[in-house]
Amino acid sequence: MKILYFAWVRQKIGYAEEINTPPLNVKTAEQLIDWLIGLSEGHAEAFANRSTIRIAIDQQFAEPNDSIVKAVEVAFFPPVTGG
Amino acid sequence: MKILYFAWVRQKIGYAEEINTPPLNVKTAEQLIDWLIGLSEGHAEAFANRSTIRIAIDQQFAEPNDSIVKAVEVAFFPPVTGG
Amino acid sequence: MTVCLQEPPFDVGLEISRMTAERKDVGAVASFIGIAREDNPDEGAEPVIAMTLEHYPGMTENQLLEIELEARKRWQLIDCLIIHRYGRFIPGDPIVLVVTLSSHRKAAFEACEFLMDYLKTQAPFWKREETETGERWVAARQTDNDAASRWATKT
Amino acid sequence: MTVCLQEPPFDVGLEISRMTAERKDVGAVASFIGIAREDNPDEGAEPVIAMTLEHYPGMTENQLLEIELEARKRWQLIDCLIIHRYGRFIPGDPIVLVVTLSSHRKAAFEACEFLMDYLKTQAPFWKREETETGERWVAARQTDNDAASRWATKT
Repeated sequence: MKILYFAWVRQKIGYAEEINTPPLNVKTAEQLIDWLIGLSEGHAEAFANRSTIRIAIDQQFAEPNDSIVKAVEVAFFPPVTGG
Repeated sequence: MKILYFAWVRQKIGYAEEINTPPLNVKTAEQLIDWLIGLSEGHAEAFANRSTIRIAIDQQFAEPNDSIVKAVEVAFFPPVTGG
Repeated sequence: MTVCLQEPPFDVGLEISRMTAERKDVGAVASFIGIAREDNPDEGAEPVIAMTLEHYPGMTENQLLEIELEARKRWQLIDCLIIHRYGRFIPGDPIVLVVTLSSHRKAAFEACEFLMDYLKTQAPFWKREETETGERWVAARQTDNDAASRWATKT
Repeated sequence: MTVCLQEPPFDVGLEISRMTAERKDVGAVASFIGIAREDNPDEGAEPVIAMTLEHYPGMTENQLLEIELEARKRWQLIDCLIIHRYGRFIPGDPIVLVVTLSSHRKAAFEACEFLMDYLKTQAPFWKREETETGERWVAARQTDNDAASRWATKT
Protein backbone atom coordinates (compact mmCIF):
# COMPACT_ATOMS: atom_id res chain seq x y z
CA MET A 1 0.00 0.00 0.00
CA LYS A 2 1.18 3.45 -0.96
CA ILE A 3 0.79 6.02 1.82
CA LEU A 4 1.05 9.72 0.97
CA TYR A 5 1.45 12.76 3.20
CA PHE A 6 0.92 16.42 2.33
CA ALA A 7 1.58 19.87 3.79
CA TRP A 8 2.48 19.86 7.51
CA VAL A 9 1.65 16.17 7.86
CA ARG A 10 4.39 15.52 5.32
CA GLN A 11 6.78 17.89 7.10
CA LYS A 12 6.24 16.28 10.50
CA ILE A 13 6.71 12.77 9.15
CA GLY A 14 9.75 13.86 7.16
CA TYR A 15 8.87 12.42 3.79
CA ALA A 16 6.03 12.53 1.25
CA GLU A 17 5.45 8.88 0.53
CA GLU A 18 6.01 5.39 1.83
CA ILE A 19 5.20 1.89 0.66
CA ASN A 20 4.03 -0.21 3.58
CA THR A 21 2.06 -3.33 4.33
CA PRO A 22 0.05 -2.92 7.52
CA PRO A 23 -1.02 -6.07 9.41
CA LEU A 24 -4.26 -7.78 8.31
CA ASN A 25 -6.22 -6.52 11.32
CA VAL A 26 -5.77 -2.93 10.07
CA LYS A 27 -9.01 -2.54 8.13
CA THR A 28 -10.01 1.15 8.34
CA ALA A 29 -8.27 4.49 7.83
CA GLU A 30 -8.53 5.11 11.57
CA GLN A 31 -6.85 1.77 12.34
CA LEU A 32 -4.16 2.60 9.81
CA ILE A 33 -3.44 5.82 11.74
CA ASP A 34 -3.26 3.81 15.01
CA TRP A 35 -0.68 1.58 13.37
CA LEU A 36 1.30 4.38 11.66
CA ILE A 37 1.71 6.21 14.99
CA GLY A 38 3.95 3.36 16.16
CA LEU A 39 6.33 3.72 13.23
CA SER A 40 8.18 6.87 14.31
CA GLU A 41 8.07 9.94 16.50
CA GLY A 42 7.30 11.98 13.36
CA HIS A 43 4.25 9.84 12.63
CA ALA A 44 3.08 10.18 16.24
CA GLU A 45 3.47 13.94 16.09
CA ALA A 46 1.74 14.26 12.70
CA PHE A 47 -1.30 12.35 13.92
CA ALA A 48 -1.36 13.82 17.46
CA ASN A 49 -4.51 15.81 16.78
CA ARG A 50 -6.64 13.54 14.62
CA SER A 51 -9.55 15.91 14.19
CA THR A 52 -7.31 18.07 11.99
CA ILE A 53 -6.38 15.19 9.67
CA ARG A 54 -8.20 14.62 6.40
CA ILE A 55 -8.08 11.30 4.56
CA ALA A 56 -8.23 10.26 0.91
CA ILE A 57 -8.53 6.61 -0.12
CA ASP A 58 -7.55 6.00 -3.75
CA GLN A 59 -7.78 9.75 -4.36
CA GLN A 60 -11.31 10.13 -2.99
CA PHE A 61 -12.07 11.97 0.25
CA ALA A 62 -12.83 9.39 2.94
CA GLU A 63 -13.91 9.09 6.58
CA PRO A 64 -11.91 7.46 9.44
CA ASN A 65 -14.25 4.44 9.42
CA ASP A 66 -13.91 3.78 5.69
CA SER A 67 -12.26 0.52 4.68
CA ILE A 68 -8.71 0.49 3.37
CA VAL A 69 -8.68 -3.26 2.74
CA LYS A 70 -8.72 -2.90 -1.06
CA ALA A 71 -6.99 0.47 -1.16
CA VAL A 72 -3.95 1.00 -3.38
CA GLU A 73 -3.22 4.53 -2.17
CA VAL A 74 -4.11 6.24 1.12
CA ALA A 75 -3.28 9.89 1.77
CA PHE A 76 -3.29 11.98 4.95
CA PHE A 77 -3.25 15.77 4.97
CA PRO A 78 -4.59 18.88 6.72
CA PRO A 79 -7.86 20.54 5.65
CA VAL A 80 -7.41 21.95 2.18
CA THR A 81 -6.71 25.66 1.62
CA GLY A 82 -6.64 26.19 -2.13
CA GLY A 83 -8.47 28.51 -4.45
CA MET B 1 -40.50 72.69 -19.17
CA LYS B 2 -38.57 70.16 -21.24
CA ILE B 3 -40.44 66.89 -21.74
CA LEU B 4 -38.54 63.82 -23.00
CA TYR B 5 -39.79 60.53 -24.38
CA PHE B 6 -37.86 57.29 -24.85
CA ALA B 7 -38.24 53.92 -26.56
CA TRP B 8 -41.82 53.10 -27.68
CA VAL B 9 -43.22 56.12 -25.85
CA ARG B 10 -41.05 58.26 -28.13
CA GLN B 11 -42.10 56.27 -31.20
CA LYS B 12 -45.82 56.60 -30.46
CA ILE B 13 -45.56 60.33 -29.83
CA GLY B 14 -43.40 60.79 -32.92
CA TYR B 15 -40.58 62.84 -31.43
CA ALA B 16 -38.07 62.63 -28.56
CA GLU B 17 -38.46 66.01 -26.93
CA GLU B 18 -40.76 68.98 -26.58
CA ILE B 19 -40.67 72.27 -24.73
CA ASN B 20 -44.05 72.99 -23.22
CA THR B 21 -45.67 75.08 -20.52
CA PRO B 22 -48.55 73.19 -18.93
CA PRO B 23 -51.27 75.22 -17.14
CA LEU B 24 -50.66 76.16 -13.50
CA ASN B 25 -53.13 73.55 -12.18
CA VAL B 26 -50.88 70.76 -13.52
CA LYS B 27 -48.86 70.03 -10.40
CA THR B 28 -47.92 66.32 -10.51
CA ALA B 29 -46.49 63.93 -13.08
CA GLU B 30 -49.87 62.21 -13.27
CA GLN B 31 -51.62 65.51 -13.98
CA LEU B 32 -49.00 66.26 -16.62
CA ILE B 33 -49.89 62.99 -18.35
CA ASP B 34 -53.62 63.93 -18.18
CA TRP B 35 -52.77 67.18 -19.90
CA LEU B 36 -50.33 65.69 -22.47
CA ILE B 37 -52.97 63.18 -23.59
CA GLY B 38 -54.98 66.09 -25.02
CA LEU B 39 -52.13 67.30 -27.20
CA SER B 40 -52.27 64.64 -29.93
CA GLU B 41 -53.45 61.19 -30.83
CA GLY B 42 -49.86 60.03 -30.47
CA HIS B 43 -49.73 61.28 -26.89
CA ALA B 44 -53.04 59.61 -26.12
CA GLU B 45 -51.77 56.33 -27.54
CA ALA B 46 -48.42 56.51 -25.74
CA PHE B 47 -50.10 57.01 -22.36
CA ALA B 48 -53.03 54.64 -22.97
CA ASN B 49 -51.73 52.10 -20.48
CA ARG B 50 -50.30 54.18 -17.67
CA SER B 51 -49.14 51.30 -15.51
CA THR B 52 -46.43 50.61 -18.10
CA ILE B 53 -45.10 54.19 -18.04
CA ARG B 54 -42.09 55.13 -15.90
CA ILE B 55 -41.34 58.72 -14.95
CA ALA B 56 -38.17 60.68 -14.25
CA ILE B 57 -38.25 64.23 -12.87
CA ASP B 58 -34.99 66.10 -13.38
CA GLN B 59 -33.28 62.81 -14.19
CA GLN B 60 -34.41 61.03 -11.01
CA PHE B 61 -36.94 58.18 -11.03
CA ALA B 62 -40.26 59.53 -9.75
CA GLU B 63 -43.81 58.46 -8.91
CA PRO B 64 -47.05 59.70 -10.54
CA ASN B 65 -47.90 61.77 -7.46
CA ASP B 66 -44.54 63.56 -7.33
CA SER B 67 -44.59 67.29 -7.92
CA ILE B 68 -43.40 68.73 -11.21
CA VAL B 69 -43.91 72.34 -10.14
CA LYS B 70 -40.19 73.10 -9.94
CA ALA B 71 -39.11 70.56 -12.55
CA VAL B 72 -36.90 71.61 -15.44
CA GLU B 73 -37.01 68.25 -17.23
CA VAL B 74 -39.62 65.48 -17.08
CA ALA B 75 -39.17 62.19 -18.94
CA PHE B 76 -41.60 59.37 -19.75
CA PHE B 77 -40.51 55.92 -20.86
CA PRO B 78 -41.23 52.18 -20.58
CA PRO B 79 -39.66 50.03 -17.84
CA VAL B 80 -35.91 49.87 -18.44
CA THR B 81 -34.31 46.86 -20.13
CA GLY B 82 -30.56 47.48 -20.11
CA GLY B 83 -27.64 45.49 -18.83
CA MET C 1 -13.89 53.58 -9.21
CA THR C 2 -14.97 54.18 -12.78
CA VAL C 3 -18.19 54.22 -14.74
CA CYS C 4 -18.13 54.52 -18.53
CA LEU C 5 -21.01 54.95 -20.95
CA GLN C 6 -19.59 54.38 -24.40
CA GLU C 7 -20.19 53.11 -27.92
CA PRO C 8 -16.88 51.32 -28.59
CA PRO C 9 -16.13 47.79 -27.34
CA PHE C 10 -14.13 47.12 -24.18
CA ASP C 11 -11.23 44.79 -23.46
CA VAL C 12 -11.92 42.81 -20.28
CA GLY C 13 -8.34 41.53 -19.94
CA LEU C 14 -6.93 45.03 -20.26
CA GLU C 15 -9.41 46.50 -17.77
CA ILE C 16 -8.67 43.83 -15.16
CA SER C 17 -4.90 44.22 -15.70
CA ARG C 18 -5.19 47.98 -15.20
CA MET C 19 -7.22 47.61 -12.05
CA THR C 20 -4.99 44.99 -10.43
CA ALA C 21 -1.60 46.36 -11.58
CA GLU C 22 0.90 47.02 -8.79
CA ARG C 23 -1.61 46.00 -6.11
CA LYS C 24 -0.86 43.53 -3.34
CA ASP C 25 -4.11 43.81 -1.41
CA VAL C 26 -6.52 42.34 -3.95
CA GLY C 27 -7.50 38.74 -3.26
CA ALA C 28 -10.61 38.54 -5.42
CA VAL C 29 -11.65 39.87 -8.82
CA ALA C 30 -15.22 39.12 -9.89
CA SER C 31 -16.38 40.15 -13.31
CA PHE C 32 -19.43 39.91 -15.49
CA ILE C 33 -19.88 40.47 -19.21
CA GLY C 34 -23.34 40.79 -20.71
CA ILE C 35 -23.48 39.80 -24.38
CA ALA C 36 -26.11 40.29 -27.09
CA ARG C 37 -27.79 36.94 -27.80
CA GLU C 38 -29.40 35.61 -30.94
CA ASP C 39 -32.40 34.02 -29.28
CA ASN C 40 -34.87 35.46 -26.86
CA PRO C 41 -36.57 32.47 -25.27
CA ASP C 42 -39.11 34.74 -23.54
CA GLU C 43 -40.58 35.76 -26.87
CA GLY C 44 -40.28 32.53 -28.84
CA ALA C 45 -37.38 31.26 -30.88
CA GLU C 46 -37.28 33.83 -33.67
CA PRO C 47 -33.61 34.73 -34.06
CA VAL C 48 -32.46 38.24 -33.23
CA ILE C 49 -30.47 39.77 -36.10
CA ALA C 50 -29.39 42.85 -34.16
CA MET C 51 -30.39 44.98 -31.21
CA THR C 52 -30.20 48.69 -30.51
CA LEU C 53 -29.71 50.02 -27.02
CA GLU C 54 -31.21 53.46 -26.49
CA HIS C 55 -30.46 55.42 -23.32
CA TYR C 56 -31.26 58.69 -21.54
CA PRO C 57 -28.14 60.86 -21.87
CA GLY C 58 -27.34 62.56 -18.60
CA MET C 59 -29.59 60.44 -16.44
CA THR C 60 -27.77 57.26 -17.46
CA GLU C 61 -24.40 58.55 -16.27
CA ASN C 62 -25.98 59.73 -13.00
CA GLN C 63 -27.63 56.37 -12.41
CA LEU C 64 -24.43 54.45 -13.13
CA LEU C 65 -22.61 56.63 -10.59
CA GLU C 66 -25.37 56.17 -8.01
CA ILE C 67 -25.47 52.41 -8.48
CA GLU C 68 -21.70 52.22 -8.12
CA LEU C 69 -21.78 54.42 -5.00
CA GLU C 70 -24.44 52.18 -3.48
CA ALA C 71 -22.27 49.08 -4.08
CA ARG C 72 -19.30 50.76 -2.44
CA LYS C 73 -21.45 51.65 0.58
CA ARG C 74 -22.61 48.06 1.00
CA TRP C 75 -19.37 46.16 0.40
CA GLN C 76 -15.70 46.74 1.09
CA LEU C 77 -14.49 47.14 -2.45
CA ILE C 78 -10.92 47.99 -3.38
CA ASP C 79 -12.05 49.11 -6.82
CA CYS C 80 -14.93 48.67 -9.21
CA LEU C 81 -15.67 49.33 -12.83
CA ILE C 82 -18.86 49.58 -14.86
CA ILE C 83 -18.71 49.93 -18.64
CA HIS C 84 -22.06 50.06 -20.40
CA ARG C 85 -22.25 50.42 -24.16
CA TYR C 86 -25.09 51.82 -26.26
CA GLY C 87 -25.82 51.74 -29.98
CA ARG C 88 -26.47 48.82 -32.33
CA PHE C 89 -25.18 45.32 -31.58
CA ILE C 90 -25.21 41.97 -33.29
CA PRO C 91 -25.39 38.65 -31.41
CA GLY C 92 -22.02 38.00 -29.80
CA ASP C 93 -21.25 41.66 -29.13
CA PRO C 94 -20.41 42.44 -25.49
CA ILE C 95 -22.68 45.15 -24.06
CA VAL C 96 -21.83 45.55 -20.41
CA LEU C 97 -18.82 44.86 -18.19
CA VAL C 98 -18.77 44.95 -14.41
CA VAL C 99 -15.58 44.26 -12.44
CA THR C 100 -15.26 44.29 -8.65
CA LEU C 101 -12.07 43.99 -6.61
CA SER C 102 -11.99 43.04 -2.96
CA SER C 103 -9.81 41.26 -0.41
CA HIS C 104 -12.19 38.33 -0.22
CA ARG C 105 -14.39 36.67 -2.79
CA LYS C 106 -17.74 37.06 -1.02
CA ALA C 107 -17.73 40.86 -1.28
CA ALA C 108 -16.47 40.77 -4.87
CA PHE C 109 -19.13 38.27 -6.00
CA GLU C 110 -22.01 39.92 -4.17
CA ALA C 111 -21.14 43.43 -5.32
CA CYS C 112 -20.77 42.26 -8.93
CA GLU C 113 -24.15 40.55 -8.90
CA PHE C 114 -25.75 43.53 -7.13
CA LEU C 115 -24.36 45.92 -9.74
CA MET C 116 -25.76 43.82 -12.59
CA ASP C 117 -29.17 43.47 -10.92
CA TYR C 118 -29.34 47.22 -10.36
CA LEU C 119 -28.12 48.05 -13.87
CA LYS C 120 -30.95 45.92 -15.24
CA THR C 121 -33.61 47.79 -13.29
CA GLN C 122 -32.19 51.22 -12.38
CA ALA C 123 -30.31 52.39 -15.47
CA PRO C 124 -32.37 54.02 -18.24
CA PHE C 125 -31.59 51.76 -21.18
CA TRP C 126 -34.09 50.27 -23.62
CA LYS C 127 -33.46 47.41 -26.01
CA ARG C 128 -35.03 47.16 -29.45
CA GLU C 129 -34.52 43.86 -31.26
CA GLU C 130 -34.50 43.35 -35.01
CA THR C 131 -35.74 40.03 -36.39
CA GLU C 132 -36.65 38.89 -39.89
CA THR C 133 -40.26 39.84 -39.30
CA GLY C 134 -39.56 43.30 -37.93
CA GLU C 135 -38.54 45.19 -34.84
CA ARG C 136 -39.78 45.04 -31.26
CA TRP C 137 -39.01 46.67 -27.95
CA VAL C 138 -37.86 44.15 -25.38
CA ALA C 139 -40.26 43.98 -22.42
CA ALA C 140 -38.92 44.31 -18.89
CA ARG C 141 -38.47 40.95 -17.19
CA GLN C 142 -40.17 40.21 -13.88
CA THR C 143 -37.15 38.04 -12.98
CA ASP C 144 -34.97 41.15 -13.21
CA ASN C 145 -37.22 43.00 -10.78
CA ASP C 146 -37.18 40.03 -8.44
CA ALA C 147 -33.40 39.83 -8.66
CA ALA C 148 -33.03 43.51 -7.82
CA SER C 149 -35.53 43.42 -4.97
CA ARG C 150 -33.48 40.71 -3.21
CA TRP C 151 -31.01 43.44 -2.27
CA ALA C 152 -33.62 45.83 -0.88
CA THR C 153 -33.95 43.86 2.37
CA LYS C 154 -30.23 44.18 3.02
CA THR C 155 -30.14 47.99 3.21
CA MET D 1 -15.61 22.42 -20.53
CA THR D 2 -12.00 22.58 -19.45
CA VAL D 3 -10.04 22.16 -16.26
CA CYS D 4 -6.33 23.00 -16.14
CA LEU D 5 -3.83 22.44 -13.37
CA GLN D 6 -0.72 24.37 -14.32
CA GLU D 7 2.28 26.35 -13.11
CA PRO D 8 2.32 29.17 -15.74
CA PRO D 9 0.08 32.24 -15.53
CA PHE D 10 -3.18 32.54 -17.44
CA ASP D 11 -4.62 35.32 -19.60
CA VAL D 12 -8.21 36.00 -18.59
CA GLY D 13 -8.97 38.12 -21.66
CA LEU D 14 -7.67 35.44 -23.98
CA GLU D 15 -9.58 32.67 -22.20
CA ILE D 16 -12.87 34.56 -22.32
CA SER D 17 -12.31 35.47 -26.00
CA ARG D 18 -11.67 31.82 -26.82
CA MET D 19 -14.76 30.65 -25.00
CA THR D 20 -17.12 33.23 -26.50
CA ALA D 21 -15.69 33.30 -30.04
CA GLU D 22 -18.23 32.62 -32.81
CA ARG D 23 -21.01 32.04 -30.30
CA LYS D 24 -24.41 33.73 -30.51
CA ASP D 25 -26.11 31.96 -27.60
CA VAL D 26 -24.07 33.33 -24.70
CA GLY D 27 -25.77 36.12 -22.79
CA ALA D 28 -23.70 36.01 -19.61
CA VAL D 29 -20.05 35.47 -18.76
CA ALA D 30 -19.17 35.42 -15.08
CA SER D 31 -15.57 35.12 -14.04
CA PHE D 32 -13.48 35.07 -10.91
CA ILE D 33 -9.76 35.49 -10.38
CA GLY D 34 -8.16 34.59 -7.05
CA ILE D 35 -4.95 36.51 -6.40
CA ALA D 36 -2.16 36.06 -3.82
CA ARG D 37 -2.44 38.83 -1.21
CA GLU D 38 0.23 40.44 0.92
CA ASP D 39 -1.75 40.51 4.13
CA ASN D 40 -3.61 37.80 5.89
CA PRO D 41 -5.94 39.55 8.28
CA ASP D 42 -6.90 36.24 9.92
CA GLU D 43 -3.40 35.80 11.25
CA GLY D 44 -2.44 39.38 12.05
CA ALA D 45 -0.91 41.99 9.81
CA GLU D 46 2.52 40.48 9.16
CA PRO D 47 3.05 40.89 5.40
CA VAL D 48 3.26 37.80 3.22
CA ILE D 49 6.41 37.80 1.09
CA ALA D 50 5.43 34.76 -0.96
CA MET D 51 3.25 31.68 -0.83
CA THR D 52 3.66 28.16 -2.14
CA LEU D 53 0.71 26.11 -3.22
CA GLU D 54 1.23 22.35 -2.82
CA HIS D 55 -1.24 19.89 -4.30
CA TYR D 56 -1.98 16.17 -4.61
CA PRO D 57 -1.09 15.20 -8.19
CA GLY D 58 -3.73 12.96 -9.67
CA MET D 59 -6.38 13.62 -7.06
CA THR D 60 -6.36 17.35 -7.79
CA GLU D 61 -7.19 16.84 -11.47
CA ASN D 62 -9.94 14.37 -10.53
CA GLN D 63 -11.45 16.76 -8.03
CA LEU D 64 -11.39 19.66 -10.49
CA LEU D 65 -13.22 17.49 -13.01
CA GLU D 66 -15.77 16.36 -10.42
CA ILE D 67 -16.42 19.90 -9.21
CA GLU D 68 -16.88 21.08 -12.78
CA LEU D 69 -19.23 18.16 -13.53
CA GLU D 70 -21.28 18.98 -10.45
CA ALA D 71 -21.66 22.62 -11.59
CA ARG D 72 -22.80 21.50 -15.03
CA LYS D 73 -25.37 19.19 -13.43
CA ARG D 74 -26.81 21.98 -11.32
CA TRP D 75 -26.85 24.85 -13.83
CA GLN D 76 -27.42 25.19 -17.55
CA LEU D 77 -23.93 26.19 -18.58
CA ILE D 78 -22.87 26.73 -22.17
CA ASP D 79 -19.23 26.37 -21.18
CA CYS D 80 -17.02 26.61 -18.14
CA LEU D 81 -13.34 26.82 -17.37
CA ILE D 82 -11.27 26.22 -14.26
CA ILE D 83 -7.55 27.04 -14.26
CA HIS D 84 -5.76 26.44 -10.98
CA ARG D 85 -2.06 27.14 -10.64
CA TYR D 86 0.40 25.61 -8.20
CA GLY D 87 3.96 26.52 -7.21
CA ARG D 88 5.37 29.66 -5.61
CA PHE D 89 3.59 33.01 -5.87
CA ILE D 90 4.25 36.55 -4.75
CA PRO D 91 1.48 38.99 -3.77
CA GLY D 92 -0.33 40.14 -6.90
CA ASP D 93 0.11 36.83 -8.73
CA PRO D 94 -3.17 35.32 -10.01
CA ILE D 95 -3.70 31.77 -8.72
CA VAL D 96 -7.08 30.62 -9.89
CA LEU D 97 -9.46 31.50 -12.72
CA VAL D 98 -13.06 30.36 -13.05
CA VAL D 99 -15.20 31.36 -16.03
CA THR D 100 -18.84 30.35 -16.59
CA LEU D 101 -20.94 30.96 -19.70
CA SER D 102 -24.70 30.81 -19.75
CA SER D 103 -27.71 32.33 -21.50
CA HIS D 104 -28.71 34.26 -18.40
CA ARG D 105 -26.70 35.86 -15.65
CA LYS D 106 -28.20 34.02 -12.68
CA ALA D 107 -26.82 30.63 -13.75
CA ALA D 108 -23.45 32.11 -14.68
CA PHE D 109 -23.06 33.94 -11.35
CA GLU D 110 -24.26 31.06 -9.19
CA ALA D 111 -22.14 28.45 -10.95
CA CYS D 112 -19.05 30.65 -10.74
CA GLU D 113 -19.52 31.21 -7.01
CA PHE D 114 -20.28 27.52 -6.47
CA LEU D 115 -17.12 26.49 -8.31
CA MET D 116 -14.99 28.81 -6.17
CA ASP D 117 -16.61 27.64 -2.92
CA TYR D 118 -16.04 24.02 -3.90
CA LEU D 119 -12.47 24.62 -5.06
CA LYS D 120 -11.74 26.14 -1.65
CA THR D 121 -13.00 23.08 0.22
CA GLN D 122 -12.88 20.12 -2.18
CA ALA D 123 -9.63 20.48 -4.11
CA PRO D 124 -6.48 19.16 -2.42
CA PHE D 125 -4.33 22.29 -2.32
CA TRP D 126 -2.39 23.60 0.67
CA LYS D 127 -0.94 27.07 1.06
CA ARG D 128 2.30 27.82 2.86
CA GLU D 129 3.06 31.49 3.44
CA GLU D 130 6.52 33.05 3.83
CA THR D 131 6.88 36.08 6.06
CA GLU D 132 9.92 37.85 7.50
CA THR D 133 9.70 35.74 10.63
CA GLY D 134 9.38 32.42 8.86
CA GLU D 135 6.96 30.11 7.15
CA ARG D 136 3.52 28.86 8.14
CA TRP D 137 0.81 26.67 6.71
CA VAL D 138 -2.41 28.57 6.16
CA ALA D 139 -5.24 27.18 8.29
CA ALA D 140 -8.55 26.28 6.68
CA ARG D 141 -11.17 29.00 7.11
CA GLN D 142 -14.50 28.24 8.71
CA THR D 143 -16.06 30.84 6.40
CA ASP D 144 -14.97 28.71 3.42
CA ASN D 145 -16.71 25.67 4.89
CA ASP D 146 -19.83 27.73 5.55
CA ALA D 147 -19.75 29.09 2.01
CA ALA D 148 -19.48 25.60 0.54
CA SER D 149 -22.19 24.13 2.77
CA ARG D 150 -24.71 26.69 1.44
CA TRP D 151 -24.83 24.64 -1.74
CA ALA D 152 -25.42 21.31 -0.03
CA THR D 153 -29.10 22.01 0.58
CA LYS D 154 -29.68 22.61 -3.11
CA THR D 155 -28.71 19.13 -4.27
